[in-house]
Amino acid sequence: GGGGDDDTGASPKETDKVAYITAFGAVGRDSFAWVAKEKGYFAEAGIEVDIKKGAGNAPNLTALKAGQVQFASLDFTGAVIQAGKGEFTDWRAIAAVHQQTLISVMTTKDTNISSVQDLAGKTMATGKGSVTELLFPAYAKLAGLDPKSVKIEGVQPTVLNGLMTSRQVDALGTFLLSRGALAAASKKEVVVLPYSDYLRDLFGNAIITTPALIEKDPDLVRRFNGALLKGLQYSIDHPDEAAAILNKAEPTYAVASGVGEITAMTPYVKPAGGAPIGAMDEQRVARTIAILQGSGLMPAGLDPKGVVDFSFVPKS
Amino acid sequence: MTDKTTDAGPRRLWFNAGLPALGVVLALALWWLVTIAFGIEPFWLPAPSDVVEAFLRLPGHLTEQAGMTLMTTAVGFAIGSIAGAAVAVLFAASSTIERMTMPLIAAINAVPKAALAPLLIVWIGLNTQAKIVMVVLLCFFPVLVSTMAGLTSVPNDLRELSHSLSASWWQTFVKVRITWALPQIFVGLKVASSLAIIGAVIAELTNPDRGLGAVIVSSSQSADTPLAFAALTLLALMGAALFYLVVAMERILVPWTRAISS
Amino acid sequence: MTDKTTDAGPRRLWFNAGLPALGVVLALALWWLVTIAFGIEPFWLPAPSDVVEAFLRLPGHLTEQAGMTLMTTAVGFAIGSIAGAAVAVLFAASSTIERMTMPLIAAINAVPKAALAPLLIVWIGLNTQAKIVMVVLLCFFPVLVSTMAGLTSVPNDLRELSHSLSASWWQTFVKVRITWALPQIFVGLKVASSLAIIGAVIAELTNPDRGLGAVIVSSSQSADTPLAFAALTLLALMGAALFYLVVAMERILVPWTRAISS
Amino acid sequence: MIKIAGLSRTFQGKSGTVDALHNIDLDVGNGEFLAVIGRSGCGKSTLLRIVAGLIPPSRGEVLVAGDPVTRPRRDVAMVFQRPALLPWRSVRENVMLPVEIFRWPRAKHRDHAQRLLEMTGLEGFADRLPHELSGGMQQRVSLCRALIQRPKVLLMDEPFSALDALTREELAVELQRIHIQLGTTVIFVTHSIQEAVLLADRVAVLSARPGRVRELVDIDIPRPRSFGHNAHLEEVAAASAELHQLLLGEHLPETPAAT
Amino acid sequence: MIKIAGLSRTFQGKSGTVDALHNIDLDVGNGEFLAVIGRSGCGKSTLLRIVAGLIPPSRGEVLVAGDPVTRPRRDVAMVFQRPALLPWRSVRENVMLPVEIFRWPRAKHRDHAQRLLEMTGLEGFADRLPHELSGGMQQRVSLCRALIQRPKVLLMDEPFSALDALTREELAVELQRIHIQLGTTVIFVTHSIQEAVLLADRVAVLSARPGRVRELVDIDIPRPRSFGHNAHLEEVAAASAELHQLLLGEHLPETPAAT
Ligand SMILES: Nc1ncnc2c1ncn2[C@@H]1O[C@H](COP(=O)(O)OP(=O)(O)OP(=O)(O)O)[C@@H](O)[C@H]1O
Ligand SMILES: Nc1ncnc2c1ncn2[C@@H]1O[C@H](COP(=O)(O)OP(=O)(O)OP(=O)(O)O)[C@@H](O)[C@H]1O
Ligand SMILES: [Mg+2]
Ligand SMILES: [Mg+2]
Repeated sequence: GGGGDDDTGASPKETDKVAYITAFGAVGRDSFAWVAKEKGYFAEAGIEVDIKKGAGNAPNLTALKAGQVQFASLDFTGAVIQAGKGEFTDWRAIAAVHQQTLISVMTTKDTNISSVQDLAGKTMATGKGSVTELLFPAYAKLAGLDPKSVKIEGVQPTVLNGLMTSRQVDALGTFLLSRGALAAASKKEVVVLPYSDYLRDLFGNAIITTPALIEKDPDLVRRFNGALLKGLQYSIDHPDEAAAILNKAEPTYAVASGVGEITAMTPYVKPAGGAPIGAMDEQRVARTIAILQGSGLMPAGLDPKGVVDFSFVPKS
Repeated sequence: MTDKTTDAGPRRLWFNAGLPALGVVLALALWWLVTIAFGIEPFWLPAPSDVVEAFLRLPGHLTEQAGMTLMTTAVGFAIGSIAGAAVAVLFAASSTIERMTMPLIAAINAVPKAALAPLLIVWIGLNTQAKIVMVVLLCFFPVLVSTMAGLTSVPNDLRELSHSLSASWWQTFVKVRITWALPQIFVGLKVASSLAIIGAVIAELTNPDRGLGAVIVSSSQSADTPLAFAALTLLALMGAALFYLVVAMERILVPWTRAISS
Repeated sequence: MTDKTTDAGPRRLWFNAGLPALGVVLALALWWLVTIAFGIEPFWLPAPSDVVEAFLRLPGHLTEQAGMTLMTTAVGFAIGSIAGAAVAVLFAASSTIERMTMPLIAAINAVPKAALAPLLIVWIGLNTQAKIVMVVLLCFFPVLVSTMAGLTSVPNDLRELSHSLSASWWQTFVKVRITWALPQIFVGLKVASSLAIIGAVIAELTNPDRGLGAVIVSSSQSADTPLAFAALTLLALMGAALFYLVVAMERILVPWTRAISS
Repeated sequence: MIKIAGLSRTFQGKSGTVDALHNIDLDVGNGEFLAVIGRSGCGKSTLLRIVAGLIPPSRGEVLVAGDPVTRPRRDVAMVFQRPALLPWRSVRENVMLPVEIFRWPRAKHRDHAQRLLEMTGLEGFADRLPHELSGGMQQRVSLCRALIQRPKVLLMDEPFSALDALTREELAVELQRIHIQLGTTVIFVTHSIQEAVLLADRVAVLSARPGRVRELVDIDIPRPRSFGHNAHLEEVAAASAELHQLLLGEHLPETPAAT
Repeated sequence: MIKIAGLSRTFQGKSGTVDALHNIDLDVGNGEFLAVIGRSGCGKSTLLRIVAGLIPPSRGEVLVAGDPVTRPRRDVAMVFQRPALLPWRSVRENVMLPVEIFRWPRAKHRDHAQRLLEMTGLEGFADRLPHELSGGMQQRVSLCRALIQRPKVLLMDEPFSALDALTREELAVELQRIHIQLGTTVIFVTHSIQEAVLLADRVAVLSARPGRVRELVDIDIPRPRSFGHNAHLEEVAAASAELHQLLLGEHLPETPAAT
C-alpha cells in the first residue's frame, strides 16, 4: 500500500508516494510513464511514482484491488466487461490512453487474407478469453462475416507470433502494435485489420484508479493524471526520446521497437475533433457498454459512471 | 526392529487412513476458520464451501477436464520416468558418455519449462503431444538423478560377489544393481509424480484448449477464484493420489528394504 | 574396487574437465549445424553466433539481471532445502505428524506453481520476497522426500548399535541417521538446484520487474529470440554450475560413500 | 546381576514363525562370567539382544540389577556379532562413539581409547576408516568400543570369531584381566569350546530350535587360566569333553543330557 | 593348478599406504587342499581376492590353470569372509544365483541346491530372506552358493568362522568328501589350526604386515580324517603344535621358524 497516506492532503511540501502498473511490461505503448517520471512531471506534481510492469487486465486489476498499486493502465473494453459481469467493480477510469481500440486481426500477406471476409473457413489464434476473442463475433457480424465460419484457437498470448510464423494458424487476433514483432518474426509483410474499422466506439487502454482513492484524495488523483498525460503527450511528440528513456529502464527492449510502437499508436492517442489527450465522453462509453451487452458479453445495467469518473477526464 | 508384533489391524488402519484423514480435516477446518475469522473475500481466498459450490456448478465438466489432465500426466510420467531411468542406465554403462552429457543435461534442465512451453507449441503444434512432451521434460531429471545415485550405491560386498561370478555387465545390472537402486529410484518417482502434474498444467496454461489448466485460465479471466480453486483442489487430489500410488508400488516392489533398514 | 591406482592426474583432468567440455562443444556444433543445414531462422532457433551476439549487445545488463536471478535462486534454494530437510526431520521424529501432514504436502506440491504465482503476488506483494517464496516452494519437496528416504534407510546394524548405547533420539539422529542419509539428501539437492532456477524464473515471468525472467518477457515482446536464448543460455549455465556445486559439496562431505559402494 | 525367567521369543515371518527361544531360566551372578554355546541358529544372539533390551521377549522377563529390562541400559555394553562400525568415522572415532554419546569428557577417555587400540594391535590404524580394515580388525574395533564403556555387564556375541588363535589368546587374557579387575559380569557367546572353558565360570549349553537351556556346566578351574600353562590340563580336557558331548548329544532326540 | 609368483600388493589410503602382501611365491597343485593361516590383518583375504581376480596385484602375477588371472573365472568359486547375500532373494534363490548367472538350466540344479541346503541344515529356511537368518546360517548359505558352482578351484575365506564346533565338523567332513570326489583345488583361509590340520594337504603360514609366506607345512595324515576318530592322534597333535609355534614365532622378529 502506502499511497495517499497523507490524510490532510494540505501540505504541498510533502511528496505522495504511489505505485503505478503498466498495461503490459515495459514496451513502447507504455513508455509514457517512464517519460513522465524522467521528465520530472511527477516530481513537479509532488508525487513519487514506483512504476511496475503489468501482465494484462486481470493481474493489474488484482494488484489494484490488493492495494499494491494505486494507479494502473489497462485495456478499457476488457475491464468494462469484467465490471459488467461484476467481477471487478472497484475501479474507475480517469483518462483514455487510446481513443480507439488497438485490437485487430493480423496476418501476413502470403495468406491472401486482405479483408475480414477472407477469414471464412480459416483458423485464427487469439489470447484465450481475451477481449480480442470475446469481441470477434460482434466485429465479424458488423463486417458481414459469419463468426462461426472462423475457427478460433485460444492460446497464451506469448505463443501468437510463433503460431503465425509457423503457419499453424492463418491469422491472429492481437494488438495492432505487435505488428513490428510479427514482421520481425515472420520476415513477411504484415496485414492489419483493426477492429476499430467496425467497432468505432471502443477505447483502447485507459488509466484507472480506485474509487476509494478518489474519495480520499481527489487532488492526488488529479495531479497524477495530469502528470502522466503530460508524459503521454511528450512521448508521441518525441518518440525517439521516449523510446530512449524506456530503453534506459529496460535495456533489453530495443529503441527501434519502441519508436515503432509509439509512432504506430500516435494516431490512436490523439482524439478526433481537437479534444485534449485522454478525453472520454459519456455517450461513447454508453455505446461501448451497449455493444458489449448486445453481444451478450455482459448483462445489462452497467452505468457509464460506474466505470469512468468523468470529473477527472480532461475536457476541451 | 524387524518384527512388529504390535501392528494390529485397527491400529494400522488408524495409522494409514485415520491420521491422513484427520490431517485433511484439520487443514480444511483451519482454511475455513481463516476465511471466516479474517473475513477474507472469496476473490482472495475462497472458503472450502465456496470451492465445493464451484465444483458442484460444473461437476461433469470439471471431472472430464480432470480426466484429460490426468491422461496427459500419466502418459508423460510413464515416458519421462522410463526415459530418465534408461539414460541413467546408459550413464551407468559408460562413464564417458555420462561425463560428456550430464553437464549438458543439468544445464538444459535448469531452463525454465514455462519459458519453453511456447517453443514446444511452435515446434510440435497445438496438440496433446506438445503437452506430453512438457510432462516428460519435467519428470525426466529427478528420475535420472535418483536412478544414477541408486545404481552407484551398491555395497562393495555385492559388487564383488557378482564380479566373482563373472556376471556380465547386464547380469550384474539386472540381478543386483537395479534391485538395489529401487528404493532410490522411488525417491525420484515420488518427486516426478508431482512435477508431472505441474508439467501438464503448464502446458495447458500455454495452450488452454482442454484440461484443468484451461479451467484455471478461464476462471482467472472471469475472476472466478472459487472455480480456479476447485480446479487446483482437483489437481492437489490428483497429486496426492499419484504420490501414494507410487508409495504403494514401492511397498509392493521393495518390501525387503524395510526389513534391513529403518 | 576401492583402490584406484590408475587414477593418474592427466587422465582425471581429462575425465572431469575434458569430457564435459567436449560434450558442450559437440552440442554447440550440432546446434550450429542444425540451424545452418535446415536454414532455420533466428526467430525459431537462433544459431549460437546469434545468441552470443545478442549477449554482447548488453553484456553488463544481462550479467546484472543474471546476478539478480541468481540471488533469488540462491536464497530460495537455501531456505527451501533447509525447510525440506527440517520437515523431514520432524517427520522422522513423529510418524504421527508424518501420517497427518504428508498427504497434504504431497497434494499441495502437485498444485502447479505457475498457477500459484499470481496468488503469491497478491498475498505477498510485487517484491523479491514473493519470488523467493516461489523458489522455496519448488525446492522444498524434493529435499523433503529424499531426506525422508535417507533417514529411513539406516541399516539395522547401526540402528541397533545406537539403540544399545541408549543414545537419545537426537544423538542417534546427529551421529548416525543424518550422516547416513547424506548421499540421498544430495539427490534431493541436485534435483532442487534445477528447480530453484525454474522457480525464480517463473516468479520473474509473473512479475517481470527484474532478473532474466524479465529479459525473456521483454525479448518475447519484441520477437527478439536471440536475446531470449541468451537469457536461457545464462540460466542453463547457472543450472549446470549450481548442479556441479552440489556435486562438489557431496564429494567433500561424503567421501566415504564412494569407498563402501560403487 | 542378571535374572532371566521363563523367557521365550518367536519371530513371525512370511513363511511361518520361528521359535527362537523357549522358556529360558538363567541367573547370572554379580561378576560372573557365563559362556553360552549352542549350535548355529539356536538363539544365542537373540538371547543377548533380549538381555540388552534391544528386542522385547515374547514371554517371560529379564531383570538386570533387579530392574526389568525394557530398553538398553548404559551400564550394559554389547559386542555385536557383526562389527557395526560407522563407515564415515575413523577407527579412533568409532571407539570414542560411546564416550560422545554418554557425554563423558573426551580428553579423559582419549588415552583409554589409545590403550585399547594398542591392546588389540590396532594402534597403527587409529586414523583409518573401517573399510580399510580386514574383517578381524573391524571386529577388534567393535570390541574396543564396548570395552571403553567400562560396563557393569558385558554382552559379547562371538567377539573373537574372526581372530586368529594367537590374537584370540592374547585378547582372552586381557578380557579375563578386565573381568577380574572391574568385576564385570559377562555373557559370552562363542562357538569355541576351548574359549568357553578358558574364560567361563559357567557354561550354558543351548539346544536348538526352540532354544532351551540344555545344561549348565560349572568350570571349576582356578584363575587366571591360559592356554599356554598346562597347570590344569586334565580339568580342561574333562570340561571340554563334557561340553563336546553335550553339543553332540542333541542328535539323540529328547534324551536328557548325561555326562 | 595355481601358481603365485612374486606377488605383492599395497593399499593406498589417505593416512599412508599399507603393504598387505609382499613377494608371495606359492604353487598349489591340481586337487591340492591348501590351508592359509596367519594373524588377523596379515593379508589372507587380499591374497584370495587377487587369486580370484577381484583386485589386481601391485606386483607379480597369478596363474590359474596356466592362464594369468586378470579377471574372475567361472571355474573359480569364492566364499567371502562376509556372507554377501542379496537381501531381496530367498535363501534358495541366493543359492541359485550362480546357476542363473551361468545360464545353467534351473531345473537341473534345483535338486542340487536342495541337497546343499539339507547338508548345511537349512532345509527349513529355503524360502526365508537372509535377514531372518542367524549369522552362522547366512554363512552356510554363502557356502552353498559357492558349492553349487562345482568349481575347479574353491577359494574359501574363513567359511566356518561363525559355526559351532559340531556344524563345523559336519561340514568339514562334507567338504573333504567334495574335495576328494570332484578333485577340487581348494585354498582355505582359517583361524583354526585344528581345521587346517584336519582338512589340508599343506598349510601356508603367513607372517603379518607385510604378509609373506613364513613357512609351508605338509600335513601327511592319511584321509579321510575326522576329529572323532583318533587314529592319528599323534600326527595331528604334532602338526598342530608346529603350526601353533609358527604363529607364535612371529613375536621373535626375523627368527626363521624351527619346529
Ligand atoms: N580396501 C582396503 N584399503 C586399504 N587397506 C586395506 C584394504 N583392504 C585390506 N587392507 C589392509 O590390508 C591388510 C590385509 O587385509 P586382509 O583383509 O587381507 O587381512 P586378513 O588376513 O584377511 O585379516 P582377517 O583375518 O582379519 O580377515 C590389512 O592391514 C588391511 O588394513
Ligand atoms: N529378525 C528375525 N526374523 C526372523 N527370524 C529370526 C530373526 N532373527 C533371528 N531369527 C531366527 O531365530 C533363530 C535364532 O537366531 P539367532 O541369530 O539368535 O541364532 P544364533 O544362535 O545367534 O546363531 P549363530 O550362531 O548362527 O549366530 C534362527 O532360526 C533365526 O532364523
Ligand atoms: Mg548369532
Ligand atoms: Mg580376512
